[in-house]
Amino acid sequence: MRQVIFALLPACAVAVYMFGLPALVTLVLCTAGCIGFEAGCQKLMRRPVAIADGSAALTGILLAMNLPPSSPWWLSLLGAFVAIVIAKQIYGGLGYNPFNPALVARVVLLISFPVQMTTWTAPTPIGSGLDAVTTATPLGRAKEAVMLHGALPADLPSGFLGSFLGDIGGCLGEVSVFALLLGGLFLLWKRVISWHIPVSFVGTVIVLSGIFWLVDPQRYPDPLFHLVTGGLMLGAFFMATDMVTSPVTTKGMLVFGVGCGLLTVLIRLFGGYPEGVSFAILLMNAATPLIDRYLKPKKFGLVQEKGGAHA
Amino acid sequence: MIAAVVSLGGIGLAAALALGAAARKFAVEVDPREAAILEVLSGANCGACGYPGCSAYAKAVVEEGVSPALCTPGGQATIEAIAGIMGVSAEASEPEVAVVRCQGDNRKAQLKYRYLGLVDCNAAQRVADGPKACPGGCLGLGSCERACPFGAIEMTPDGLAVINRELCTGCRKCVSVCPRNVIAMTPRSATTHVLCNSHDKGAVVRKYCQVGCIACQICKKNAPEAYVIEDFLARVVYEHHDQAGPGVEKCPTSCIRDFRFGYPEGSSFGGGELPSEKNAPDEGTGTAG
Amino acid sequence: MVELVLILVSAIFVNNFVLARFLGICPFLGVSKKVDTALGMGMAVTFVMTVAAVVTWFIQYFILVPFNIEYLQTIAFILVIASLVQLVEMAVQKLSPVLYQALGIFLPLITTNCAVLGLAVLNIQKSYSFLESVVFAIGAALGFTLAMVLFAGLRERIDLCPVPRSFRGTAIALVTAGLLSLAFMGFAGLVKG
Amino acid sequence: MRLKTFSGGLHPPDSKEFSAGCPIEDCPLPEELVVPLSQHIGAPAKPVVQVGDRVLRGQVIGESGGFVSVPVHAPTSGEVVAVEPRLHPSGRELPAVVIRVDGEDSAAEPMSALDPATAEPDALKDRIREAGIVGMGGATFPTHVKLSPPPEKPIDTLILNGVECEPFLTADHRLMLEEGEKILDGIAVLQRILGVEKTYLGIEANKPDAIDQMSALCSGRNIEVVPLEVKYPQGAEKQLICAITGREVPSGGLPMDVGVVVQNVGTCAAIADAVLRGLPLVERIATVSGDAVVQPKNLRIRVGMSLAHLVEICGGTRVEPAKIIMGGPMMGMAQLSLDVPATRGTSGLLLFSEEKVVRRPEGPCIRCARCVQACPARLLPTTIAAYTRLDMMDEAEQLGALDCIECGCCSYICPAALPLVQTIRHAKAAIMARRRKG
Repeated sequence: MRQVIFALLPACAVAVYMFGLPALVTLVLCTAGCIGFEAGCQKLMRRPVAIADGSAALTGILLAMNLPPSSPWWLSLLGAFVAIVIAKQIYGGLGYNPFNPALVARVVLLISFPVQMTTWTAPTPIGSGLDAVTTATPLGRAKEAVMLHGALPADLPSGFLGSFLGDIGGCLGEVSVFALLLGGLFLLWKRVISWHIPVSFVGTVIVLSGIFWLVDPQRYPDPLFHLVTGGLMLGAFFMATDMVTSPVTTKGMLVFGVGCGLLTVLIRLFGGYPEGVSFAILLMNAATPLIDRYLKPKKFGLVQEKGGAHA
Repeated sequence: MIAAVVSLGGIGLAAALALGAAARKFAVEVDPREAAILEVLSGANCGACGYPGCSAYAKAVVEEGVSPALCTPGGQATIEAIAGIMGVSAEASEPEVAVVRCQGDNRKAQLKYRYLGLVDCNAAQRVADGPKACPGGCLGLGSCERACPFGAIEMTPDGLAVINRELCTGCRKCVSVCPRNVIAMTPRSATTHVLCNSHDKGAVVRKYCQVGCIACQICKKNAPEAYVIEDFLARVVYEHHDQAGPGVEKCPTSCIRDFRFGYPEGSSFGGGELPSEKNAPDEGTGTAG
Repeated sequence: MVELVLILVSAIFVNNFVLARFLGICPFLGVSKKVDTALGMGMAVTFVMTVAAVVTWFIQYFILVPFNIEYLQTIAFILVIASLVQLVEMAVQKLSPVLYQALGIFLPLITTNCAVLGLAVLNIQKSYSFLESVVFAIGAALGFTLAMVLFAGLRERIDLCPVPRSFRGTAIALVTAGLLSLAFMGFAGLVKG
Repeated sequence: MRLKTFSGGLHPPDSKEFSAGCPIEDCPLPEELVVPLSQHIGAPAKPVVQVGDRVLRGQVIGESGGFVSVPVHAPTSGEVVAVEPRLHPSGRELPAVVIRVDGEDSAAEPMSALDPATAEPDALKDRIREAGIVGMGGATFPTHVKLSPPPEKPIDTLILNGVECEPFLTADHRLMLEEGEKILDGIAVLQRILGVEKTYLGIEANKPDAIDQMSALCSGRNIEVVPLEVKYPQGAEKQLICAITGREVPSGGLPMDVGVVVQNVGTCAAIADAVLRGLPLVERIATVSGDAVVQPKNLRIRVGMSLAHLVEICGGTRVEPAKIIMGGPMMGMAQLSLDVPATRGTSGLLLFSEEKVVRRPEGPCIRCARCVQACPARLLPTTIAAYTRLDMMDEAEQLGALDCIECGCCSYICPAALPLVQTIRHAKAAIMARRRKG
């Protein structure tokens, strides 16, 4: 848990640098809210208070990562309530929640408060002297343009490096792919997460979006655009890999990742929402028990090896 | 109007014909008595009868002529009802209640070792015959509590199972789940029991338990009809349980207890009289320590 | 052809009968404790839905419309569906007594299942052709089965959770159903229809 | 070259350096021996001596109680002072013969020596049974039973288990270094009995000296020494077969189902003694180690020596031992006290101080799947345990609880310190009990 929080720090730092005080407030509110609700629930249920395990804090940070930087205070707290109380504690607490708490909170907020959840501020790095202005995310603009005109807008950010390092509008955790990747690699290196889910997730997105792009580049953005925009990196490395809500077997993890990638691209390209990562992960969370059920490892002794010619 | 009547009637007729044909093709024989018996059974599916669930028992009664008296939780009323449905006479049976024959919780009885592992008596018993030094004592890990379909068993904070005599239906689930055979079925009318299950000699028992039966014969001397001592353990002769009183007071280790005067200490059923018991004596209604 | 595929996909995912239209909640909550029974129920419903769509389509266009008695639609449809369900019940009881036991009271309840009736009525409302009706029925049934099985998997997992006492049973099932429905919101707008 | 191995498993620190360099020492005789009559899986032996009898080393004191049973012999000469239940390594009080040692160690007339090249296989098997030989890796399954496969299951491969994958233990390692010839003699007997085409000797790669030694000895003898990857539980029978031959013993089956018999190298040495020299099994090599022991050693011990005596020979304890384990740390049995006799299956005695015994508080399972990855039987330990905890044995059985080999990888690796293998062991026992009930 601690290591995951640690891996998220660079992304947090970039977000605070880009969006300034509001981002910091959102981060703090979400984290404190989650920890507070967790402690309150455990007190109420007369179970040992286990906020020291860091899981509530992690949920809080992930939730903040999924909110726009200018979120009003009540949005953050409501999100924290949904994440901890509804998505986690009433299932019995850590280890038992079937859905990723932070994502449940994000989706609940997105559906309930679409305006607040899609009011983005353009990044204004601290010290740049710029005023905060509202802007749209690249994914949002792409979706809108395709809906209205049937083609991508001409001025879609093509500067890969910029969006890679973090100067596009969006949620806290959608800003800097680079910082997230850094954290993700750290987790892989420390073996906190295994490669199966991130690789199959991102891989599927690249392949599928690549196919669509080749078919009609006017209408469908290129794979690189998919990679560096939206919450793909955050989702692939930090949300989909949540062990509680993903399958336990390697085969299952691969299926899970592929499913996430597939749904992400479908929702991004054809769905009503511009961003599909959170829905994709939630849907695969729902499928996790079935994946575990049908993709169990073959028990030792159930495979007849070539050498065993003895009937 | 006519069209409506005719067309709907036609649809109905066609459906009825199809259903009639199907009923003949897919006919399944069900004895109506089976359903009737299922109706009078409690539906707890406790398995006291030895069959997997009430419906299996109902089937066995009808098809195999199994005794109608196997549903102990239902009591006499159920037995008579089943017997009525089957048209046989019901033999009377004295209702039973389960008793945990041990008072040696973790404060009063010694442990051989510290058990770390699955919280389950059967699992603990497999590790060097259980952590309790006494070979017959309650392990206190609550397997019976979880097995009881009626919520009649609670574990005291010091790890002792105590049975609520009012909730207990005599289904014997706890008896079959207990690895040490600590729980015994006793006639409901008998309230005096020897709460010890150790067949060790008195000196050995004293070493590991403060409230174990040491086979000192004092109860038998005071109420010769009501007690027997077998294999270093006293036992109440339930035919003469009404004479067991003197033994309770004289027992030097307080391992004989009359449940009218309270439950083993630490249980929340403790204290007070059981309303179902008649003729409770006037004296001594406090919680016995 | 594309039209048919869209109808199918839409019925399975986008306008899932259970999770988006909130039809057929009764068996959804009642028979979803185990994946196997959920699957069995899904199959039974698939069969009933498909046959019901065919029969009601014929009744609508060959009896109700020609005789100008569309106002009898509901009664006529319920009549047909009820008989169909009876038929399925008898068949299941004979062919798979285990499934019959597991489905219990919920099997006859398909009779008054709003999912089946809803399907028949929607078919007429959307003035689907015969083929479209059948495809829509299959899609709706598959969507129903999908929702049932997903939900049953989740419930099997929740069985292992130390859910607070006051939330055990139906309460936690309803919360889970809500969250599942929330996830299915992601499909919104995927296919217009 | 990539070393052969199986899938799953893990790498606990092998901790063999404490005793790997210590040559085998003969353990002096104590004043009293407590010889349990149940030192093997199967029916216990029946005592044939009475209090007051004088016995000689190698004399039968307990007769075998059935086919899956072996006789028990007096480990030294002395007087029988009691035949009564005594504390057994299993934690129960089981019948044992107590012998007051006279110190002369005079031997009974040995059985006639047999020539493995000419003797009938059945005569060799009878000798192995009479000598009381059991699997000495720790399982203590009577060896003659393992060597008597039904005719419809032909055996084409013999595997010698010199893996010793349990941390701390070095008894088999020392045996291979010091008494390799004896092992070869035993192999010859086994080859004669089974008539196998192929013989392998599996050794973990962390014992390069033993691999060299045995390779040199085995050259030109139709025995292939196979170095194996250092991974626990490499020495588990089914995993070893899989690593060496690629065959998987079917679920619920035995090695003979894939035409293989596995024998421990210690058993092999005991067979050589029994057949070539007519000596019954009364002694074995055991490692005494752990941080609470002053001087870890490899001892040649007699059956029935109390664990306290072994510890004394190793210089006693540095600190009060907090945990006493007979066998290896992964699969061995924790002991109630040191007043327990060593048996034929005592491959080691480990004493750990309080600070070495890690007792972490149990946490919730967060489905990290480490147990799933580590499980050599490819099961889902945490799911089986979750069902077991709720007494849902049907589900546990469906998930293959009975295929668990109880290696303990899951409990070892679990970051939440859940007693997984303990729980699954309970599930296995409960499922078996229910099956017996019908």
